[in-house]
Amino acid sequence: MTPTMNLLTVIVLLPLAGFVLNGLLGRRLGPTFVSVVGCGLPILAFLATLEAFSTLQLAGPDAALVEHAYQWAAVGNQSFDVAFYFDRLSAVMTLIVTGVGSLIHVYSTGYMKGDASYARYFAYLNLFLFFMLTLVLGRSLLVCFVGWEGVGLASYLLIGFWFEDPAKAAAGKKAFITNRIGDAGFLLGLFLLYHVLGTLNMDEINAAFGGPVAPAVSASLVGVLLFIGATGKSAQIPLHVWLPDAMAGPTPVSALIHAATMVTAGVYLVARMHGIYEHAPLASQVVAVIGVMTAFFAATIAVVQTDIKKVLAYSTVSQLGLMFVALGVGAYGVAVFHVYTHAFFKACLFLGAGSVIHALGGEQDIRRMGGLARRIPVTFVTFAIATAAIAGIPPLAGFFSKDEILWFAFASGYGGSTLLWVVGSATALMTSFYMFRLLWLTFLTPSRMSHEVEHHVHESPWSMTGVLVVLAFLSAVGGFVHVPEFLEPVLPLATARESLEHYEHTLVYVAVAVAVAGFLAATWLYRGGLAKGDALAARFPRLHRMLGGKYFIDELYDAVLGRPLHWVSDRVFLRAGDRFVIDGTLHGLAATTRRVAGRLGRIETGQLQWYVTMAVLGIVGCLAWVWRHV
Amino acid sequence: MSEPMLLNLLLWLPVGGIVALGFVSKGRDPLVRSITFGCMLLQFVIAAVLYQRFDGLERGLQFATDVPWIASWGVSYRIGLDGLNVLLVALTAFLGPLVVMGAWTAVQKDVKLFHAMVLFIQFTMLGTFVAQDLFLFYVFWEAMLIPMFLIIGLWGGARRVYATLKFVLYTAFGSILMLAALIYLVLATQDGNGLTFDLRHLSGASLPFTAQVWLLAAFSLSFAIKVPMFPLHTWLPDAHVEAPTTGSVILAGVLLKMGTYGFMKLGFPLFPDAARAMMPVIMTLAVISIVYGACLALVQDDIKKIIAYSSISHLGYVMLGLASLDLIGIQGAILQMVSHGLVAGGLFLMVGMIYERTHSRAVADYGGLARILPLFAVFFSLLTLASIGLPTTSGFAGEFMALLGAFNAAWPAHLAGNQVPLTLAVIAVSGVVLGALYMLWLAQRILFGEARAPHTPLEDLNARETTILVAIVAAIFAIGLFPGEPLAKTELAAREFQQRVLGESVLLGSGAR
Amino acid sequence: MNWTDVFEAMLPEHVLLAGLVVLLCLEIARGRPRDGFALTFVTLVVAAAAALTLHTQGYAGTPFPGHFTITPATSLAKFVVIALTLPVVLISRDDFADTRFYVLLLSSLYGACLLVSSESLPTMFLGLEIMSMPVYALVLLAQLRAESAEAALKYLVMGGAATATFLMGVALLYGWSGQMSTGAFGYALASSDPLAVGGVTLVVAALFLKAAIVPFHGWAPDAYEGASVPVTAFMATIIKAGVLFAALRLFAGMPITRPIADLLAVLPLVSMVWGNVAAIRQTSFRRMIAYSSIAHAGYLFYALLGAAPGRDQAILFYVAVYGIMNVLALAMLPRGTDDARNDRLESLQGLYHRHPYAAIAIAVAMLSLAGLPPLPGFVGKFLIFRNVLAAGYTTYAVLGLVASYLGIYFYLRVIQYMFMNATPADVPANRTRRLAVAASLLCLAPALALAFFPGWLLDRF
Amino acid sequence: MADLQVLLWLSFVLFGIGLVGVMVRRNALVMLMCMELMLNAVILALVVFSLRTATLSGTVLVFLIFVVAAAEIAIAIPIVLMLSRQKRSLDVEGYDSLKG
Amino acid sequence: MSIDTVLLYFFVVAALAGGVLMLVAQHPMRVALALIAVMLSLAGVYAMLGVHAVAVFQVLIYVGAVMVFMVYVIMLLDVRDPSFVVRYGRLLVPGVALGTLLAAALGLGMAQLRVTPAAAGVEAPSYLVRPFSQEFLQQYWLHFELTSVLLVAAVVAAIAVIKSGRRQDG
Repeated sequence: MTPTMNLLTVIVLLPLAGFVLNGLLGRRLGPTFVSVVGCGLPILAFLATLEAFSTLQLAGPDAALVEHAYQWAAVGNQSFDVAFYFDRLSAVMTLIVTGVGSLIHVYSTGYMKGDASYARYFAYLNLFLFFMLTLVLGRSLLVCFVGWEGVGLASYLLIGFWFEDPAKAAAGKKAFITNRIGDAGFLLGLFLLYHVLGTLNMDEINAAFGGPVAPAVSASLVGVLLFIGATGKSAQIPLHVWLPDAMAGPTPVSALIHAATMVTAGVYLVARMHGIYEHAPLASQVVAVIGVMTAFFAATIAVVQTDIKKVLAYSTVSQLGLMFVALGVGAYGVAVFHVYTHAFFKACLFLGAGSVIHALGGEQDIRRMGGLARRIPVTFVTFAIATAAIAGIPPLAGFFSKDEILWFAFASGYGGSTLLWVVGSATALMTSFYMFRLLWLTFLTPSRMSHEVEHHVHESPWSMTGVLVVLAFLSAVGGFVHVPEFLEPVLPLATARESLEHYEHTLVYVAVAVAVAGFLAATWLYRGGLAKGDALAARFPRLHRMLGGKYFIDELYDAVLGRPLHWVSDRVFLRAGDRFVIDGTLHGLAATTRRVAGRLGRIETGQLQWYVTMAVLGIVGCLAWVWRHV
Repeated sequence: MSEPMLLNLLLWLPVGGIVALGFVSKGRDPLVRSITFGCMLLQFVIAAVLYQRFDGLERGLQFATDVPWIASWGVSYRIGLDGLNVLLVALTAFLGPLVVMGAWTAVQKDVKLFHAMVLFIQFTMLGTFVAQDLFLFYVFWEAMLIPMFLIIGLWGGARRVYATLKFVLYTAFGSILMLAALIYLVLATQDGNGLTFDLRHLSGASLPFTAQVWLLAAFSLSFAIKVPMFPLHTWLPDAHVEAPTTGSVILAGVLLKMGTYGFMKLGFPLFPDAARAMMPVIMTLAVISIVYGACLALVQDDIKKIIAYSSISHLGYVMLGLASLDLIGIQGAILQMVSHGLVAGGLFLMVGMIYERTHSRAVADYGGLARILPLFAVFFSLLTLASIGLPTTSGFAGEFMALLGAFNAAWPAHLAGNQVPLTLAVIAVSGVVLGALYMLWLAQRILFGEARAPHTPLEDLNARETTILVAIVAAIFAIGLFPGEPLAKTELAAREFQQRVLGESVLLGSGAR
Repeated sequence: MNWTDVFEAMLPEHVLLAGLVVLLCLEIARGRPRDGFALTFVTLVVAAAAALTLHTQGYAGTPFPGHFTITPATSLAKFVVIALTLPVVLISRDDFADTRFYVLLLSSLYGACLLVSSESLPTMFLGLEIMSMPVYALVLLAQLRAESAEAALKYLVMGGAATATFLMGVALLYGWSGQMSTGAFGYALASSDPLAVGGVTLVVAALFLKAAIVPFHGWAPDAYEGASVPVTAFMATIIKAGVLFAALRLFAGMPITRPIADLLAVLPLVSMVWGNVAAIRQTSFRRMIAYSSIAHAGYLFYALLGAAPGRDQAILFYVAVYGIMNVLALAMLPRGTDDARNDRLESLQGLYHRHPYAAIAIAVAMLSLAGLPPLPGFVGKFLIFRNVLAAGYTTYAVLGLVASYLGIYFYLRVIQYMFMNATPADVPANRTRRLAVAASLLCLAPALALAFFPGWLLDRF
Repeated sequence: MADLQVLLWLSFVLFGIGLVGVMVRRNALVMLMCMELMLNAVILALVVFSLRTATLSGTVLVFLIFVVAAAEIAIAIPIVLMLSRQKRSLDVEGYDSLKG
Repeated sequence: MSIDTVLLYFFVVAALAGGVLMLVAQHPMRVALALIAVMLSLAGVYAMLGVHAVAVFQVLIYVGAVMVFMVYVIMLLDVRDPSFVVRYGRLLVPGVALGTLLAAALGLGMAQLRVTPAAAGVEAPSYLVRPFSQEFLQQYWLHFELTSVLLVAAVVAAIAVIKSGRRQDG
């Protein structure tokens, strides 16, 4: 481990400074100041990251930079430290975060131009970066958790950015709460680890599980607990419900937080904690299964969505599912690889979608789009490239990562299975299908736009298109940087079973074929417009309704959790418990006392002779008692 | 000035203030306010100095005074700071000036009496915390009822009389039994040289188990009412809702801590064996309070009620941390006390501010305040986040450590085959979700959505209010980011508490048998 | 026998007697009204001073061996009783024009003093009678309302019954022991001879009657309500004090065993509950005070359960504090022509906004009677229950405390009326009277002193 | 010498009768007289005991009782007269304007 | 059975009868006369027992002073008063029951003890007036004085009552 001159701390603090500046002064000093600060500091952070990265490279493959910022709290001999840890994994993540982050900041200057709360927007965005960096750079799970909750907060704020619309505010709340559920699991896992190991530093935890004497706790339990946290953050079943609603936020936010970075935190966490999962086959199994299920179901939903951003949202969910499949079968590097490629093309797609929405003045329904290819060419081209990339058309970035994931799902010696591969490929097929469907309906098919909308259509400013180009380029060539090998020293790859080695090439072809098939299907169905598609939908109405309704998971949750909770709180706790039983008893006692008081008052009749009688009664009583007990 | 004098000054300053107020002629309210504020401010300064000079590594009392008071029965005026009370004293002194500022324009009726009562209650609360003599403690503890009775009853809302009587009768019932237990305890621990109420002496004594159980039950009743713990909590919502802002702030900010402090300072250390035996009960009640309070907060339509119930839930964490008898848990509990004091106090102040403008506390009357009152919205959301225990706020530090402590205590029990503590801990952790649920829902309903208020235009927070809130928020984040500083002062005391209660029993956490 | 001895020893009594005689002479000479006030006040001050000096000198002696004894403790008790009369006299001035009132007051006080240091049953008997008889007259003296006479009769008949009972008890004791000294009572406590036990029981019952313990309390509410305010104050404090001190003389230091202990535990407990509960619904302030005094009589007799030295301490302290607070409350009441109206609790509504000082004073009194710290009433309560617990009556102590809890409500209700309720429209405007304020100061000063330095009084034992 | 036992019983019976009279007779004056009867019973008891214990103090107390009894009547009668003027009746049961 | 005993028991019975008569007689005057009868017979009893001092004063003070006063008062009150025609209050039954209970309680309490004159050994003091007065003025002169205070108080009280009664009328 090599010391550094607080570089990591600087990286983390730069965006925070941005937040503070924009938050306090932004409104007074105006948009230019805001843009400069808002974009400048993340870019600085990016450069700093590069600097740190180079240092790391010099330090050697499995080296790590560690920075101890300060001691948060100390109890007894145990101390909770705020320390930063920079190895190749965090390096990759940090680069993605700062890099893509900076790009999207730049993009936002164009997208959000003229918005009333421009400064607030950038403040939040910087805040998000700050927390995200804390998350990926934190050495101890505690720091990581701080970032973990922090990004949740930032996403809450950004989803509800346009809070006048109750639906948007509600979406933000939903996201936060759902994440919190995950966080509870995370916390438990954290407590358990701390209780058993007495430390929260991830490297030490990994080491402990790798060590000769296994810790006195079942890795699977810890693994599952942490994974619950991951499902929350990375929108896996059963906690996936928040991500689609999160699209309520401004599109760049969706790109940055809900596609490129935050949602991959779960993946990062599991990869980071690989030391545990390597020794927890059961937990890994769970991860894989959840992942593949999420991937598949999300894809099926995406097939019928008509809101451009919703489609992308579900595709994100499904891609994340694939990443978890990779994690589940021990191909941690590969998962990160997909995080990395996915960051590029999904960001590109979202920003492209943003550009489209921007061009159409807020229209998001692809059924009222079409024929945009000529009107906004740059957006179209970049969008097309990204689509191809996510669909897995070689030699674009998505192809490599996805292919590797499927390969490991099939062949990994650590839980790989044919079933995983089959479902995964099906997902890939659908992905390619709905993405090209999106492409057709948005850009190529004859226009279905209303007149004045069509009139306004215009290409976005360079600040946006430029970013699109860059991202498109990255998503085209990004695949050639082979991340898994690069990460090998810190993230060991599961070995494929020899018996299956020879399938490797076949699978590649299959993968390509799948991608192409999806493309062809989409073309056949949608190049003429909506008609065929609708006809097909009409053929299977119930299936269509089911998919359109996202399997009615939200409704289910509301019926199973939401309403009962309110009912119990209101009827049982409030009315029955507080008001009836507890206060009822007290009021009853009070009333009784008053009644008794009345009785006693009536005994005081005012009759002198009655008083005497009472007294005599007393005397007789006393005498009798005394003489009986003497 | 000698250091014990400093503490005495801190304690008696409010009384001086009251006397001073006595000489203010009728109708000179500004003067009254400034005198009170001056007192509080000075007190805060003194408290700050004391806090700075307090040495966390030194055993026993600091700045202690010990003067015989009623010699014939070993009662003496015995005060001092130790790790357990130093933070609470600081908190009380910190909230003092803010409370007065908060009531600057709100209170227009019987201003003099009002401020006298505020000073009086400040006096009693500080006294309760610094008292190191059981009799003295009880006197302060009980005397606190009088000013609170008047504050709620005179300047409160529509059902104020009901609320204040409920509060006083609830509390008094607890303390009556405590009085009996207290006398019994003192008589039972009487040794050769007569009676004594010295806490050090008392907590050194050891009683037969059954006696301990009875006594602890009596003490606990009184403390649990004050905390309040389920099912003795129903006075709190009424008191909070009907009380004037000041009352609510004092209630939530400091008064409730007296209950938890009581457990920490008296209840458990005096009767360790019984305490260990009763731990499961207390833990269970604590967890019930957490969930119950949260659920009830979920279905309220009065902002103050929501915060009131949230207090029940948050103090559940404190009790959980204490009951865990794990060092981290205890420390967390102490931290959570302070944190809750700041957060709930701040929230009530904010409710007061908005109420002063619109005279409505109904959630339904508000919406989109983030648009109408941006500054208000900022502070309100900050406090909301602190209240749901978001990292970097004090709320997180407290909750995290308290829960960690509970878990530390629960896991060995689980391994030993006793699943109850673990279940409780897990429920408590998931209570975090509920916390977020009701607070965010509240924020969503009043801050977001389309702009709506009983009557517009409303002017945003003025300088005075902003100052108050800045102070509170600053404190919240200071503690959230650097909890190590205060914890260093309390650690020794916390450990002594733990050792005293655990006694010989090695099985950490599984205090139950 | 040594005359100077007699003179010194009974100095307070002599002063009172002298004052009384002078008053009478004045009355006979020329019945100028109001003469009485100043003279009485001086007399009381001198008498109190005399008692105090006797106490501080630690004077002890028996001018009449076997009948009358002085110890520092008795002198202190006398001082308390006499001092308590001072504020009563102050507030009485407006109601009573003639000297007779003062003569009766002084003679009654004289009786109380006799009780305090009586050592033989005849002395005690005479003391009781000298103390109560003038009060029968006092009750209807003011004639502010028609019911006074009725109240007086009730008080008188019950008092007569009490006397008879007491005498019958004395007779039995005498028949058992052949002597008339209070010691006989003490020994009788230990004996199980039917005569002795019967005698003790009857005497205790008589004391209960005089101190209004349930079920002997019938007269108290009516008498208190029917009498005028100062007389109520006098009855509630001095008479009760006298009876309790008499009880102390009788039980002097002897341990109390069952079955007598049962009487002293159960009936007082009952009257605590009864008094505190029945007071809740009262609308007349004095009647409420009567019920509260029934409850307080309960506490006082409870104290007898405790062991000897603490017993005296507790009772003396409690009597002092309780008396001070009662007088304080009654002194500050709004007074005016329409007594029945002023006596309503409603007439207190919004008092704080009319007479803040009066309201605060009454509030202090109420809280102290309720036994809330930091007011001295709490110390008194604490003392009593400490003794009861120390004597091993744990259950009774707890029950007693719970009973005292029941009382808190109606004391608080008074405060609520004064501070939290709005002034009713047609409330009679009445000026604050200087003498009343003086009286209240006379009460507040020692009250505060006792609140902060209870030791001052406690450590005198 | 006669058996004092009987006399003692007599005194108790008279005492009882006196009490009964106070409790049941409506006429205020009769009440007073019954109280006198009670005192007489006490006197009898005292005399008996003073014979039993062969001491004089009992009889001395008797004298004090005489005085007290006289005084009591001296105060009681005027009060009763006042009442009878107020209420136009000597009926004790009518004297209940104070109650509750 | 000596003549003394016969007389004694005669007086006892007379006293008892008088007591009962007090309860049943309707007109206060009759009651007064019955009371006088009781007192006189008690005086007789005392005389029989040789306690002459008491016997004498019983007659002088009680019958002579108190009862005369009482009779006088009764005579000047009007007789149409309901309490003259209706004897008993509504508490007749419980009252009687309690009275008997009390007497019984006292009697039974004493049941087992035999009250007898002082044993022969003790020289019984003579209850004649002279020795009695000596005892009184040597041992009890304090009380003698106190009675004067008592009487003064009583007189003043009586006057006060009467005066205030006037004030009320006029």
